[in-house]
Amino acid sequence: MSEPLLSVNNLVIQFPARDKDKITVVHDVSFHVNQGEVVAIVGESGSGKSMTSLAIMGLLKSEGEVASGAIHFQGRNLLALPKNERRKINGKDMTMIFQEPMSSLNPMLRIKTQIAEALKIHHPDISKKAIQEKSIDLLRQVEINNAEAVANRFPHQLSGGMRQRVMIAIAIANEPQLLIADEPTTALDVTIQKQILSLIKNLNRKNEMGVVFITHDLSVVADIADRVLVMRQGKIVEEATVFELFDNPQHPYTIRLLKAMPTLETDTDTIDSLMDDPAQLERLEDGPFQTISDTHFVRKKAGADDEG
Amino acid sequence: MSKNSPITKTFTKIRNFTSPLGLIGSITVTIIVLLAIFAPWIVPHDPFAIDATKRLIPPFWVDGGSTTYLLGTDHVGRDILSRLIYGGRVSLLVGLFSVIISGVIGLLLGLLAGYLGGTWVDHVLMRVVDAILAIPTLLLVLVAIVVFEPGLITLIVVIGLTSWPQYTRLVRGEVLSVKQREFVQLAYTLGAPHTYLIRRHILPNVVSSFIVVATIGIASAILTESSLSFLGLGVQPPDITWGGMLNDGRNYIATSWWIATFPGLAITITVLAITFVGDWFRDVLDPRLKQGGEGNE
Amino acid sequence: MKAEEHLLEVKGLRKHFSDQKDGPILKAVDGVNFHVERGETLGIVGESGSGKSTIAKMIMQLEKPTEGEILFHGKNITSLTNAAKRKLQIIFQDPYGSLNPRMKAKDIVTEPFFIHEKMPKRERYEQALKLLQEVGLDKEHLNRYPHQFSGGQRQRLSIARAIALKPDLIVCDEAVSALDVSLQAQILHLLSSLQKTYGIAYIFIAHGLPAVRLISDRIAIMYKGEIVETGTRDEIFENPQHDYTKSLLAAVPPSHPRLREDG
Amino acid sequence: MAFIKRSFLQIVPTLFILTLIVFGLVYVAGDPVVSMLPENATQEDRAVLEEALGLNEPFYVQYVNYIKDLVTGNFGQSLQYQEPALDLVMERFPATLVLSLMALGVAIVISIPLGIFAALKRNTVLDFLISGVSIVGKAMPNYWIGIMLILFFAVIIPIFPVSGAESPIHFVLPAVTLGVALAAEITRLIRGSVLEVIEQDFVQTARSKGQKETIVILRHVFLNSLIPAVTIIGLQFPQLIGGAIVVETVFSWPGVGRLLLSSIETGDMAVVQAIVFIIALITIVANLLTDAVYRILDPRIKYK
Repeated sequence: MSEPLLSVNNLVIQFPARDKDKITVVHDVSFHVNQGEVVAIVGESGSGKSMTSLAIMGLLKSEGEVASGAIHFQGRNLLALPKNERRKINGKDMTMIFQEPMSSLNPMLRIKTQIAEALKIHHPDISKKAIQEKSIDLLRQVEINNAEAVANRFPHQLSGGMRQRVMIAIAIANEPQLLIADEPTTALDVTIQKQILSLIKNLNRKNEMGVVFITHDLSVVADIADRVLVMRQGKIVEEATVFELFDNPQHPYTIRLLKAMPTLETDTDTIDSLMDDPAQLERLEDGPFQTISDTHFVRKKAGADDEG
Repeated sequence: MSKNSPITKTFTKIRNFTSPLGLIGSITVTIIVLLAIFAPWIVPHDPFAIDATKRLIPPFWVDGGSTTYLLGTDHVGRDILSRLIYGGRVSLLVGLFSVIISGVIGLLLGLLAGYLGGTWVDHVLMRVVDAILAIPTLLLVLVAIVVFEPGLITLIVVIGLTSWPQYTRLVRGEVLSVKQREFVQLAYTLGAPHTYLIRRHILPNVVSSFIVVATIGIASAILTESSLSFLGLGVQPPDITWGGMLNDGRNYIATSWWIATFPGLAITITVLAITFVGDWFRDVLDPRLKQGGEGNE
Repeated sequence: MKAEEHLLEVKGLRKHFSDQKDGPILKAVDGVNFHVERGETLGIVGESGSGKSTIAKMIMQLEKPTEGEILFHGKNITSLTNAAKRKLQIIFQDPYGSLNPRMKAKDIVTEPFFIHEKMPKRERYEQALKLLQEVGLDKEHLNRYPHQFSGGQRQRLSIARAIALKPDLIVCDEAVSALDVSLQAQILHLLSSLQKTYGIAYIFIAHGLPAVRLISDRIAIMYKGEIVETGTRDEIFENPQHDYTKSLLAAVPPSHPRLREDG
Repeated sequence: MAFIKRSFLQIVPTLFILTLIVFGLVYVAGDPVVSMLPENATQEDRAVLEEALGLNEPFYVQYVNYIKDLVTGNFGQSLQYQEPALDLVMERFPATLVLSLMALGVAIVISIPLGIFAALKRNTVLDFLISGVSIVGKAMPNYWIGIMLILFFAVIIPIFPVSGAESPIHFVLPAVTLGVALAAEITRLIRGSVLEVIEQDFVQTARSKGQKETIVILRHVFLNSLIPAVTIIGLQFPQLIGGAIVVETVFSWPGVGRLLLSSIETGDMAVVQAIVFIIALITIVANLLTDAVYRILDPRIKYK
């Protein structure tokens, strides 16, 4: 098998705390993404999924730091690259879109300026005319009809769904190999969510673009992912293909998430059974990984007191 | 010692509530207040005593200085240290009492304007606030001094009556935002009377930022007072003020730098210390920093 | 049918906003009729800007309707006495914003009692404890401030306060939308068990169909200020009539990868 | 157009209240007649003069007359100089305005880079140093700063003149003196707003595009953090002019400050009124300008 597009090995991310001990928010996380593959990272708030994605992009905010581990992208160790080498990868080979389309565009600049910025950084010699044509073309690619008009607007003049499309247009400006999408549809209405998801799916297929899709919503996972990582309290507790995960979930936490997933099929009388003892979950101990199949791994309580 | 012993707990509480600057600030303020209160018993020399033979003696560490007059003497031979200690009295009195006046007015009008936000009462009040804020505080005080004789009481009343608009503006803004919060709306849907809403929900959520700003307001009032005294329009001699001492010293700056330097330092230190205390209040009064953080599910 | 037969009835409700005097008019709610019966749950579903929250505010008299009337127990809500108002409660989306950060849990949940009358300390304590236990909290939580609770616990606190006066109707305005999915399920469960115990009716306002489906007996679909379709749960989910309802249903992501549209 | 209309609607009532305050103070201040008449004047002389000046009219009539005069630019006659008050003030006002604007310039030039720098180096020694200096800068009385600057730069190392306004070098010490407090304020503000903006998603977006950090800061962070700074500059402008009055006395600056003080001492109310009114007017204009700059900077307002 060829080398994966992205591989993350034993990643540990820490934050300094008020006391001298550092808080570890991501524990020993390893996974990979192949070319053209959609890998979803699922977890609830505070599970470390966003931290992981920011670490891959090299965008951890000032205090957070990668304490150990390695991130390889296209065969290069990102953590070992000097800053300006690292920067050349961002926006060109790997890009990111965020949860809040309201705040992820600069409110003071026109849409066209923000798209042009993405183009100019990696093609400093590009002509004005080329930028203009390419920008319009990108907006059309993300299915914006009146592209010329939208290009001249400011972000606050667009709806949430439109802004997220613009974000995607910026992200794909230089035809990246990897797109990291951090809850890109959480802030959107369902009908808009559907459009954005299908847009990402199309781009994934058309451009063979790898996608890391971060979400708390398993039904979105069911819609878009090839493989799934379930994260809880900074650890990956289960890794599987999307079918394996939905057909044969192993970790109690995964099972619980699946059960709690609000869907159109859930038997409405089962609302009572959704109520399990929250304390029970607190007691779950995560053991070492067990292999269920070639593509399915789960951390399960094996012995008594493995993890700290 | 066990982790839960009351002493440890108290100690942790103090530690959590104390920033180094807050501690320095409150200690300094305490010292200044004590010095001002006990000034007649503390001062090494009579601060009013003029002695032509002891003119312009420099501080003790400078050539010609003596340890009798630690910070030297002024142009008529009065002991600078003693005068500094006395000068604090005026500054603190003016600072404290003028803020009590302006704070009470500002808080009440702010509550009124905010609670009646959008009505004509609010509009009229805010236009008045705008108009007063369009005139520099110092200028307003200066003009008012023309009307009333300069003096301690005048200064307190005039500074108090001219500096309330900033509190009104602040409190109004806070009230407007708290009023939008859902817990106020909830109490409203329960038919809570206005007095209840203000007393129980609005005031407690407004008062902490008000206290912070009012504390720092004491510092601004002290600065205004000292400017007026410096211009000769504040508390009149023979009463001692830091601003007045500075005014005495400015003509001797080329030869006797200490006369103007020490009162300025005294003002700066006092204002700084009060500012630190105000900033510290900001942290102490935030309920989110009280008793531990997030709970668990 | 007599008017009293409905617990709550909304007739021809309109709310129009405009920024300036001659500015464009935003029709947030534009001619809405519905009713709620005792002990039932009416789900109101709509996307952002559909006007669903404005309806909640008008029911609670936090906004004045431009037109139309709201009857509670057959009486216009504007004429309700304080005692009657107590039977109508609301739970908001953001549990943090709806709890006074400077009040302790015990004071928050018993606030509905002491707004109008004094309550002995001891009785208040007992009432508070009873309410907290009812929503799955405990004695240790009595003296905590809102920031010391987690998101799910805060929403429990809001629920405890809402049920304090044994209301007939609680408006749940996106009450679970801000919570993680597993917490959503817990809160939904709590709401439905309280309904069974006390026969409370709910108006459950949400933007997501799945959550509404779990708890509602009847569902109204809102779009641009109007109710485009009302029906029992099964009618809406099994046999949707309006195009917008259909597109909402189609937009719900699949519950299993097998059900993907593109296979 | 709507903007102009709205501003107008705000200014008119503000001006109205302003005239009430100024006139009210003068009214309370009492009788200018006493100081206008010779000491041996009789009761009749007094009445005649009061009649001539309209001082025996009720408050509101006097007020209306006052407003009429104001509208025609008549602030009355200075007792001290026997000249129209407005002329006296306008003669000296430019110097005060220049001093204030210079101080504003000094403050902006110093504070913006320092504020950004402190935010970027948050919690380092440099940050503490900058933040510390700015806190102290706000705590020092400006006239004391002036005296200390004179001590250091005119007495100990004589490189700057201590008084007058003849050449650009005369501007240095007064402008710095007056600018320090504002610089301290803006530094703190810029630091805070940069820290806030830098946490926002669009900054991360810029970085995820692969943009150079310096450009991220200048183009995305700085521009957005300027907006609150502009507001505070507008709000602080009256305090700046107020400070100028004191600083002028320290440096014998030929502005409106000394005129004001001498008028206060001699009870020359016409001049005092004219000064207050002009300064308030300037403040209102400054606030309007701030509002306009704000609009130019922030497209969210412009395109509403």
